[in-house]
Amino acid sequence: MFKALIHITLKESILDPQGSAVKKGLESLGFSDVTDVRVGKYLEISLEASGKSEAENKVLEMCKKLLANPVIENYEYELVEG
Amino acid sequence: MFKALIHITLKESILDPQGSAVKKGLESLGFSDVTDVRVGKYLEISLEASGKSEAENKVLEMCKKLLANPVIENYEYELVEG
Amino acid sequence: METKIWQQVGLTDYEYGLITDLLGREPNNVELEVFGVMWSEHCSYKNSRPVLKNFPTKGPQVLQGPGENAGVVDIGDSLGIAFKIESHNHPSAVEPYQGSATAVGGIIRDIFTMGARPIALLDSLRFGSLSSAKSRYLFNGVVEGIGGYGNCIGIPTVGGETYFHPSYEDNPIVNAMCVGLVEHKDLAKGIATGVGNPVMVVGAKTGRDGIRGASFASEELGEDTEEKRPAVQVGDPFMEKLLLEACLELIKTGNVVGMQDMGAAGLTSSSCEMASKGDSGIEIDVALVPRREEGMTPDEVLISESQERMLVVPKKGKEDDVKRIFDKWGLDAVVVGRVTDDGIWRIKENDKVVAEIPAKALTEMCPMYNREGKEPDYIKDVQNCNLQDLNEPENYNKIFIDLLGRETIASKEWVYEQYDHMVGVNTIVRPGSDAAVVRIKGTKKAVALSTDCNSRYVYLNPYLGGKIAVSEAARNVVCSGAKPLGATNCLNFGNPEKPEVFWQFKESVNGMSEACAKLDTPITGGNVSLYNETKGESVFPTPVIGMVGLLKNVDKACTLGFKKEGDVILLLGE
Amino acid sequence: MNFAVVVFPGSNCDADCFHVIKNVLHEEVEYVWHNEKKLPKQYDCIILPGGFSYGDYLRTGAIARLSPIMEEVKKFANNGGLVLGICNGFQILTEAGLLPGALVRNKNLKFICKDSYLKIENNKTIFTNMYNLDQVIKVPVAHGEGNFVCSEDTLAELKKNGQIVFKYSSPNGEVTEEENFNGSLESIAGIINKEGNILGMMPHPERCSENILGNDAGKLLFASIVKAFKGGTLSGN
Ligand SMILES: Nc1ncnc2c1ncn2[C@@H]1O[C@H](COP(=O)(O)OP(=O)(O)O)[C@@H](O)[C@H]1O
Repeated sequence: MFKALIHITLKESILDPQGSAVKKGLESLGFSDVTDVRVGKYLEISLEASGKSEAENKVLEMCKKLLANPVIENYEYELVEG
Repeated sequence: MFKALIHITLKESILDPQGSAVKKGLESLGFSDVTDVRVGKYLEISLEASGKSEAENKVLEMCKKLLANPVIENYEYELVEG
Repeated sequence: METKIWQQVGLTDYEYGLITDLLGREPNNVELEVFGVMWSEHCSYKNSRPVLKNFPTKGPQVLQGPGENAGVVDIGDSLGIAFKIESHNHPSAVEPYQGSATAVGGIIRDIFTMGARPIALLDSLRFGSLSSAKSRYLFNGVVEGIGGYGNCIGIPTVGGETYFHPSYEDNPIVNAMCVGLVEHKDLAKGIATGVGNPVMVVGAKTGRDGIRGASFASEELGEDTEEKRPAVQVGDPFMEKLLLEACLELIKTGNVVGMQDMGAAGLTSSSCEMASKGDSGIEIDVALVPRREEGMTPDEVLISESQERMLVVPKKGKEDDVKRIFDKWGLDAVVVGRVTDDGIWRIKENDKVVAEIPAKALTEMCPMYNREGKEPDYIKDVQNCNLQDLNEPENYNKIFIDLLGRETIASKEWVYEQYDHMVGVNTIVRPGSDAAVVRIKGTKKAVALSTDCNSRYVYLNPYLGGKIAVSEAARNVVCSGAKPLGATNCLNFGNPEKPEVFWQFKESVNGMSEACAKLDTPITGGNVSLYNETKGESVFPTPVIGMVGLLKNVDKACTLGFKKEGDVILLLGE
Repeated sequence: MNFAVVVFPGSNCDADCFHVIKNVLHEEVEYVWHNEKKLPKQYDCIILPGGFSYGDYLRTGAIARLSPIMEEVKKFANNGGLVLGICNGFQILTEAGLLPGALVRNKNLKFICKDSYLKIENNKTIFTNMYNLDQVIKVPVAHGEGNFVCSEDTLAELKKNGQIVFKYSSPNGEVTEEENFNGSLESIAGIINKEGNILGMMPHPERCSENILGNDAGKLLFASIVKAFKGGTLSGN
C-alpha cells in the first residue's frame, strides 16, 4: 500500500482569483503583512502497487491524464509507504 | 519573509464527494488499484514577520479565523523561511 | 525552410509589404506583433467581411447595427435590447472550464459596455459523440464553466442548444450570447474623441494571460497545439460583477465619451479601434497600466488578454469622479493616456516611444480577401441520395423511442439545471420550451430569446441550411408569443483558405441573409470563428443564429406543453 | 414594516428580494452596503440575500462574514432582531456562527437549479406561520453548496427544539434520500435558531412570490414575517 500526497497549483502567470480573495479577507482581519496567497488543491490517493517505482509511474500518469491540466496547472507529488 | 504551506482537509466524518468522483474518474481510466481518494485545499501564504514564532502565531490565527471551518475541516501547516 | 519574422506572427509576405508601405519603414518588433494580432482573422475579419456585407442590417427597430460591441433594437418606452453572440471554441478545446467561462465573461462585457444591464444569457454548444471520453470531458467542463461564470455573476442562462456529432470531437463549438436592457439615453459607444480627454484602464490588473490568443483563434488546432497553446485566461466572475456595477454606475453619470471591452488583443485592439472609430489619435503609456506580474514587456502589456478590464474615455476633468466610483467597488481606475488629434496610435513606455502607427492602419486598412469558393465533392453525393431507397422501418414505435434516446434529441435538463436560469425573477418561460421569455420589470413587456442552428442541414445544403437556421429561431420566438425583432449570429466554420469551406461559408451567409430579409429580422452584429479544424478536417458548418423578439403583453407568453384535455390540436403550415 | 437587504460584493439576489418586499408585499425596504459600520436606521428585519459574496472563494460565506456590516447584523440578531438568510445568506449565517452547521458541496458536485419541494416541519415560527404543518410547497433552488452538515449533538439539539423548519420532499411530502438532491443531513433545507428570530434556508422564496412566475408559494413566507410583526406577536422576543 502506498499513499501519494499530491499538490496541484496554478502556474505562475495564471490568475488566481481565489488567492486574491483570501488575501483580501486576511487583510480585513488585520493581517496586513501578507504579501501573497496562492490557492491550490491537495489530494491524498491510496493505491496498491507491487513496489515504489510502479506506484510512482502510476501516480505520474494519474497526474498527467486526469488530475492536472498542464495548460494552467503544475503538479508535484510525494509517495509514502504503508 | 516566511512562507506558510497550509493543508486543509475534510474531517473524517464528512463525506468527500469530490474524492469519490476523482476515484471513479481514475477507475474509468484503468487505475483499478486506487483504494481511496481525499481532496483538500492547499494554500501558500507569504508573509512578513519579525521571527519564526511570530509568523507561527499569525498563521495559526489565520487558520482559526478564516482558512478552515472547524465544523467540517482540519488544518495543518508548515513554515519555511525565505 | 526558413520562416521570416512576420510569418511567426501570422502575416504573409504580401501583408508585410503593405505594412512597410503604410509606415514608410520597417515595423519594429512591437509594431510587428501588434499588426500580427490586429490583422488576424479574429480581429480583422479579412476573409469574412466581404461576405458579411450581404446581411440585411437596417430597419426602423435597429438602434445600433453592426460595428459596435453589440447591436441594439428598440422595444419602445425609451428602452432598447442590446444583444450579441460570440465564440470561444479553441480555448474551450484545451481548457473547457476556463475557456467557456471566459466566453461568458467576454460577451457580458460586450453588453454592459453599451450601457445595458445584462438580463439573460444563452449558449449554443457542439461536441463529439458522448461515447467518447474526450467529448464527455469537454462537455462536462464546458457546461460547468458556463454555469460557473453566469451563476456567480447573477445573470440567468435562460436557453440554448446542444448538439453532438463526431466532427466536433476535438474542436467543440462554444458560443455564448448575452442580452441586456438599455435606456436610450444611456447608450454608450466604443469611441475615443475630444482631444485631451483622458484614457483610463479600469477593472482587473494586467498579467500575461492569453498572450497571442487572437492568433490562436485564427489557426487550426494541430498535433502540436498542446505546446503552442498560449496561457489560457482564467475568468473571475466576482471581479466582473463589480466591474459591471461600476461601469453602469459610471455611464449613468453622463461623463463617459466612449468605453470598450478589452477582449481579443486586449489593450491594443480596444485603443486603436476606439481611436479609429473616433477619427482620433491616442497616446498611451504602458508603464502606467496596473500589472499583476513583474517584468512585463511593452508588447506583453499591449496584447495581454487578461479578463475583466475595460478602456474608458471620460470627459476631461472627470477622472476623479471615475476613480471614486471604481474605488467604491474596490477596482483600479488609472489614467494611462489621452486622446490626440493626429490619428496616430502612439504607445510609450515612460518617455520612450515603443510603437507609432496610424490607428486606421491597424483597423480599416487591413487587406480584405475575396476568397474563392468551390462546391465540395460531397455535395453531389448527398444530393443524389434518394430517400425512396431507404427501407421502410418495421416498427415505428421502436424507431421513435430510439430517436428520443439520441443524445442530440434527448432532454437537455442535465445541462440547464446546472445554470441558474431564474436569478433576476424575470424568467417567465424557462429552458425546456421553445424560446425563453424574460419580462421587462416596470413594463407589460417581455422579450423572447432563442439560439438555433441545425448544422447537419447546413452541411447537406449550406444555402438552405442557413435559411433554416434563421427560420427555426424565428419560429421558436413566434411560438412563445413574440414578434421577432432582430438577430445576431456566430459563424463557426473551417479554414476559409480552402475553397470548399469558403463556399459553405458564403452559401450559408447568403441563405441566412435572404431569410433575415424576408422575416424582417436584421442582423445587428455577430462573430466569425474560422479555422475550426483538427488534422485538416473541418467541423460541420455551424452558423448559429441568436434571435430576439418582443411580447407587448407578457401575459400572452406561451409554452410548448399541451395544456388541457379536450383542447383542439391544429397543424399549421405546409 | 422596515426591511433591509444587505448587499455584499457579489450578492446577486439582492434586487430580487428588494423587488418582492417593495412591489409584492408593499413594505418599506432599503439596501445596506456591506461596508457600513453602523446600520443606517432601525430596521425590523434584515435579509441576507443569495449570490456569490466575494466570489464564494475559499468557502461560501467565509469572507462575507468578515464584512464590517456583519458585526452590526450580529448585534441586531442577538437583540432579537429578525434575520432571514436565503441561499448565500444562509451560508453566511452559518459561517458567522449565527446558525449551527455548515453547507458543503452538493453530493453530485454540480450546481442545481430547479424547483424543489419543501415540507413545512415547523409552522410555529415567525417566518412560517401562514403555512400549515406538513404542507408541501414548491420553491426553486439554485446552489452548488447546499448540502447541510452538522455534528450529531447539533442535530439532536435541532430536533429537540423544533429548529428544523423545511425538509426537501417529494411533491406528496415523502422525505426520502431520492428527493434529497443535494445530500443534506436528514434532508434539511432550512433551520431556525433556538430563539426563533434567525432563519436560514437554501431555497429561494423570492423566486416564487408572483403569479406571473407561475408560482407564488414563497410569498407566504414574507407575509408571515409581516403578519407576526404587525400582529404584535413579536413582542417579548
Ligand atoms: N446548452 C443549453 N443551455 C441552455 N438551455 C438549453 C441548452 N440546450 C438546450 N436547452 C434548452 O432545452 C430546450 C430544448 O432544446 P432543443 O432540443 O435544442 O430544442 P428544439 O426543440 O428547439 O430543437 C430549449 O428550451 C433550450 O433552451
